[in-house]
Amino acid sequence: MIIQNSPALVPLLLLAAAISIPVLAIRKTRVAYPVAVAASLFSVMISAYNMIRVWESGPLTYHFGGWFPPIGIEYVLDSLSAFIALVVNVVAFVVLCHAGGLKGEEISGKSVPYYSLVLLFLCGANGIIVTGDLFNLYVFLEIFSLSMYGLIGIGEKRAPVAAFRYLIMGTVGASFYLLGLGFLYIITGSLNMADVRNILPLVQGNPAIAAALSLMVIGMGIKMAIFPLHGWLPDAYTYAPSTTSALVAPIGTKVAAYVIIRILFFVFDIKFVSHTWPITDLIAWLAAIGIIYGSVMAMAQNELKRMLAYSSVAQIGYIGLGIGLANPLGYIGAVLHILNHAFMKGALFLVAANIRKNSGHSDISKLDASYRKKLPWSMAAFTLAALSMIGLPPTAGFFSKWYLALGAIDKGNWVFLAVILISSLLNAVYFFRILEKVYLVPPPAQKAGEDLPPETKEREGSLIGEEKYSLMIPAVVLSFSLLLLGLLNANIVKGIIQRIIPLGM
Amino acid sequence: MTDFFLGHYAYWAIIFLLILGLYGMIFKNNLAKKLIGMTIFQVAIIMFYVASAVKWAATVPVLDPLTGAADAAKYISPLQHCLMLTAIVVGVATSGVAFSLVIAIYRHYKTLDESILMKRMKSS
Amino acid sequence: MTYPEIYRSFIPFYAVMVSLIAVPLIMLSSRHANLREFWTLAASIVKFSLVFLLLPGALAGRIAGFTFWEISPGIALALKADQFGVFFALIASGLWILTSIYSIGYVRGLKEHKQTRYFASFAVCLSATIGIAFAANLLTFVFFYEILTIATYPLVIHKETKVAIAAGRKYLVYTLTAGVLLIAATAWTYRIAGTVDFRAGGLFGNASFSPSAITVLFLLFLGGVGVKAAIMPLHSWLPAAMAAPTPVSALLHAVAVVKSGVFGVVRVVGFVFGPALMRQFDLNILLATVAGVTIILASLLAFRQDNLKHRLAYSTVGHLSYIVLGAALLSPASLIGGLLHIANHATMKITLFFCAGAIYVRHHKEKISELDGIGRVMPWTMGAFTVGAIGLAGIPPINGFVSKWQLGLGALQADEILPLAVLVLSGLLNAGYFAPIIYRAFLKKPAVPFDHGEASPAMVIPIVITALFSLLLGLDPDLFFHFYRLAATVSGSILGGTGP
Amino acid sequence: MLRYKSNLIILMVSRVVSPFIMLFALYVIFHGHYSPGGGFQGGTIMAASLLLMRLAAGREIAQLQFKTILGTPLGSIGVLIYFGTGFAAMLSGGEFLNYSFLPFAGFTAAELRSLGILMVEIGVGLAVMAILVAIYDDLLEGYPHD
Amino acid sequence: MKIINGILLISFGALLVYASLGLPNRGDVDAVMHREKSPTGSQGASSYYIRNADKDANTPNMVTVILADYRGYDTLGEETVILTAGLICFLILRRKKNKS
Repeated sequence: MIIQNSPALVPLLLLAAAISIPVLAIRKTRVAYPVAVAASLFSVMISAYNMIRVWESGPLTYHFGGWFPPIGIEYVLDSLSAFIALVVNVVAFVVLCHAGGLKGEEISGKSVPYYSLVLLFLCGANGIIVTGDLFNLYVFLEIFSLSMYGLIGIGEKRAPVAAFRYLIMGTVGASFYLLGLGFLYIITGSLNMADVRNILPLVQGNPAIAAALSLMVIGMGIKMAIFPLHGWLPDAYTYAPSTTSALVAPIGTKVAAYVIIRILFFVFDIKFVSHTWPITDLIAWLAAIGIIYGSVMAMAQNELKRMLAYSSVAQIGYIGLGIGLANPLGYIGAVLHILNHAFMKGALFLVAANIRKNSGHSDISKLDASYRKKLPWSMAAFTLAALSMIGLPPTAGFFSKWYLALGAIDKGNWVFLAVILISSLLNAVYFFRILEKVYLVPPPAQKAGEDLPPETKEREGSLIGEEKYSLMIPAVVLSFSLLLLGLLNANIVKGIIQRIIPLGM
Repeated sequence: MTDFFLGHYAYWAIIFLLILGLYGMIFKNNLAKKLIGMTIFQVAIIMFYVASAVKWAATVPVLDPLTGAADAAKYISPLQHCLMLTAIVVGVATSGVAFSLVIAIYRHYKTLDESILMKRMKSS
Repeated sequence: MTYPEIYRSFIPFYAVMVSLIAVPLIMLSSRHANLREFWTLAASIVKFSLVFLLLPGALAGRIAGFTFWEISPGIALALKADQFGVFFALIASGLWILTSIYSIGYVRGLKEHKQTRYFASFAVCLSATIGIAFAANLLTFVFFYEILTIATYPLVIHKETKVAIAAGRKYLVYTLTAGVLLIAATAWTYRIAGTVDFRAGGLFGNASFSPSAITVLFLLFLGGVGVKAAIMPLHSWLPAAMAAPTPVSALLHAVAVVKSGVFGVVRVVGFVFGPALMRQFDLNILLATVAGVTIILASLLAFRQDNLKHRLAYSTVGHLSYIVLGAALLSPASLIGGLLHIANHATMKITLFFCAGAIYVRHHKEKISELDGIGRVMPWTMGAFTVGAIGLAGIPPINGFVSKWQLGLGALQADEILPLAVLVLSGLLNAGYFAPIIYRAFLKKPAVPFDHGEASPAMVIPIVITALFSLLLGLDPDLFFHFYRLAATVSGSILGGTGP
Repeated sequence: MLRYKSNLIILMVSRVVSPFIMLFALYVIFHGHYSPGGGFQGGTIMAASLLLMRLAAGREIAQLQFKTILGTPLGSIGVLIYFGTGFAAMLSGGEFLNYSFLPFAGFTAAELRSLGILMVEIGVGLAVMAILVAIYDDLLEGYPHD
Repeated sequence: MKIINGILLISFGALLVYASLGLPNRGDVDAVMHREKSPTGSQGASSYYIRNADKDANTPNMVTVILADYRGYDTLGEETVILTAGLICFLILRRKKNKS
């Protein structure tokens, strides 16, 4: 009977868990983590169930309070939103499992609000993904972003500054969205996505509509960190606690990307956004610049998490490029890359977390073969994820690039094709730089030949190795599932993504 | 023309506020001033919504037994007000978080001026 | 033209998988050297016999095909053991057996480190090579091509010295770039032709393009496969990769990597573009010019090398372009010659590298100038070396002569004189840069008498066998494996005729 | 910043005024159905009365009135009330937040909805009050006056 | 940098002014958002609220009804927002008594 409400259950479940943690934890604070993991596990199950329901019986809708749109708030589960929700929940669950192994060192005994915020973060993400109401999207966007600021701000000494910068930019983004929504509402008189989509063609040619579109897209672009608006991202990812960055990097920006897809292709219609007010071209070009910029910056970094952050900028560029191509193949590439990048970045950041946990730093110049000896599995995971980032078959990363390349060719734009290909070479450069160190550079002691210098000795000692399965397994699971995603991608594309190619593409 | 002006001058005033807030956020060096700019920005948006809810010769959206609910034109549109209640609380929450972050920054670096802050972050 | 019937069979799949399955076994048994090398040998022998099973069918025109599943809408990951594939797979897997026996002797002789990683990557390389041989469409080809790239990297940097790492970087830069170009070309082909399945005589059917577009596409393909085929100016990774252990160089040069490159070239020329298109847009002339220039330049450069392996490397660069030239001439005999040269060059060059390795293991000599009189202490080795050398120079009765003869014939069939001149000239050059080695080895007196004799039997036996192969194949190219018939069928199917 | 110094007048006045503010806050909450007002407005006013005592009497005394520790749990309880109302409707067969399904006998659907609105407003008021006070306390954490 | 920001600021203002030209006059009763029916004939939300709030929830204050009933889920959401804010302040600012 409750299961009838399954479209709404995931956000509600996460919300309930989040708000019950502080109450449960009055007595003992240890309950926070198990509750969080359990809630996340259930959310995975439910979203999988939703996915199956959508698969069998088309899109589902859910009307809160029994009020039908446009009166009330509506949840819409089509195969796109169900799919993205499933991805987000799965990644989040794996990362949370990993968080147990870290023993909350970086959050200094504040596990109660921390895990509560993590659940709120997920709740916001799920709410954004499944909602069919533009203002409800804004509300959950705020839950999502606020908890993200908090999760980042608790990190090391510099973290509050990064979080503050993110907060300023993020608030501007959300406010832009709200402003655009205001224009949209004044013009169409409705907040429901489907309703707005139907009304818009009848009120064409109104300058306010173009402005509303631009404002919403710019706002979401800030959240998505598409090229010129990415300023907040590197610091935020670098200084945040390991769990946070492993959680925010795969999920945070992807949700915003999903929202942009929704707005561009499912609220406004493709003709408007690509011809009448060609904002998709703008997105595509910016994304193309961002890909190159992010890759080049990533090469210049000497800190693992920071490097991954910049490579995120580049990878988000792929998604933006796929969106900007505005043709079916590009769209497939974008959605597929949301999935693949979530898994890749998740795995990479988890490995970075393991390195930090083991040696207290994640400084690329200090990496050497001793890490491979101590963390063989993590490094295997890192290698596989790196190959996938470079885009070598049969890993998943190859296929998102494959579809993007096809899309670029369809559009007849050789610059984009060149960008996609060059960037994968740049990825190769900065990932093999690390792989060489980890696999080939002997530790300083062995290099010198005489006995260990003291600091090396203590570092060797501090490398606790991988007796902790909770640290090793999640990374391995994520990265090895990349092979599976790669080999089975055709099923995903045909079974899920192609079912809901936006109209008019 | 005058109709148009009378029907839009409020929007233009609000746009001015928006630009003011954004200016504060972009150009001010002091984090607290940035926050002030942010608040101005959000309030301007709230005013934008509420301003759009007006109907001439209409009353507040509380049912008046004498007027009755038959004619929608008698009451100004309640939806924007409801939305803005939400937006206000969101704004409060955001500024609360922002101030907590500012305080955390101040605890670490003993300054709120961005240029000095950058120096101290580099040095540390 | 008539398409040969395709029957579904798991054998190609097994042939690819065998060595992949061997990898975990090798890794698990890393503690016990013997067990580990047993796995390697077993895998190589099984693989070879599986490929051999496919030979009769291929000769009879019955082609084994195996389709995994759709990997991208409209494109399946598929294997197809057509004649050309079987031809290449036979060479690769057959020589793998010898190479692995040899490398066992080699790594033990030098007490190499990380032998497990070595044998494991070796096995992966071979799977990828067989996959390339049997790939039924471009995407599958790209798959195994990239896997081969990555799997070869650990072998190139095996010594983990500065030089080796630098060489590894160079190798990666070149090959990854190539892979990217190949992906682009594949995607573009898919958008133009709507299919990427290899088809003898070209897969474009009657799709229409502008000359500039197809030239660019061809250049993309050439960049993709040309790097591994070491066409100048894309060759310079190959001499650098000499930093690797000798069996690896042998594998790189004779068996897997570069041969995958030329194999790819022939695939592209014969099975993607097809002779008609090539001629229509003068692509064959382009290709032939590149090949001819490469042949001459490489032979000239070989003179300047004092390091034996480097001289061999440049001679490889030259001889690979023989095959490219054969493909470019697009006449029946030239195609046959080119294909045969894949096999012949493999046997000869692997002999030479084995010899170089044996000398290095036994006497730690790498420079040609140090080889005075070594023929007296290593008669078998240097004898085999002589066989390979005169073969490469194209002197009968070694098999190098056969392929070169066919190539010359093909040049005449295509009534082009220039290629013939190139062939003759390069033959002379080959003789020129191999003669001094043999002369030093046998006729000169050693400055200091050598303190060791012949290398270990695990190394000498393969050397002798390969040399013998070169000889026998020279006497009768159709011996054992019907290379000639296979090649004839392939060229027939490409050119649409029945072949000579 | 100037250190806190006990000031009798301020203390007396605020002690007198604070309960009335609280009362007004309750009025605003419960009269939200019939006049401008409701959970947020009432909650903020209630928070104002508590903050007045904090300002006037200093934190450690005001702790007797409302403990800082209570802030987050009480806020969660407020949200839980809201959530529970919606969830009760869901359990008794309606959609989430469909108050007309609330399990109370003897009301018409409209009355049930009105009732549900009331419960919700109470939850909102509680949460807003608790959280605002908690935020205030946290912002003043570790300042010289306590 | 400052110049670029200034230009962005100006363009932002220009965009908004441009957009505002498309807005209906304030107070105009038959602006789309105030109509009974939207152009597609679907129910106009705001007018529906005005006319049915009291009927549906016998509560005269329409804003309250929308806030807590029609769009109650939003309200739940932003109550969660403020709870989040509280948690964040706790997370970032509050110090463990035993530590400092």
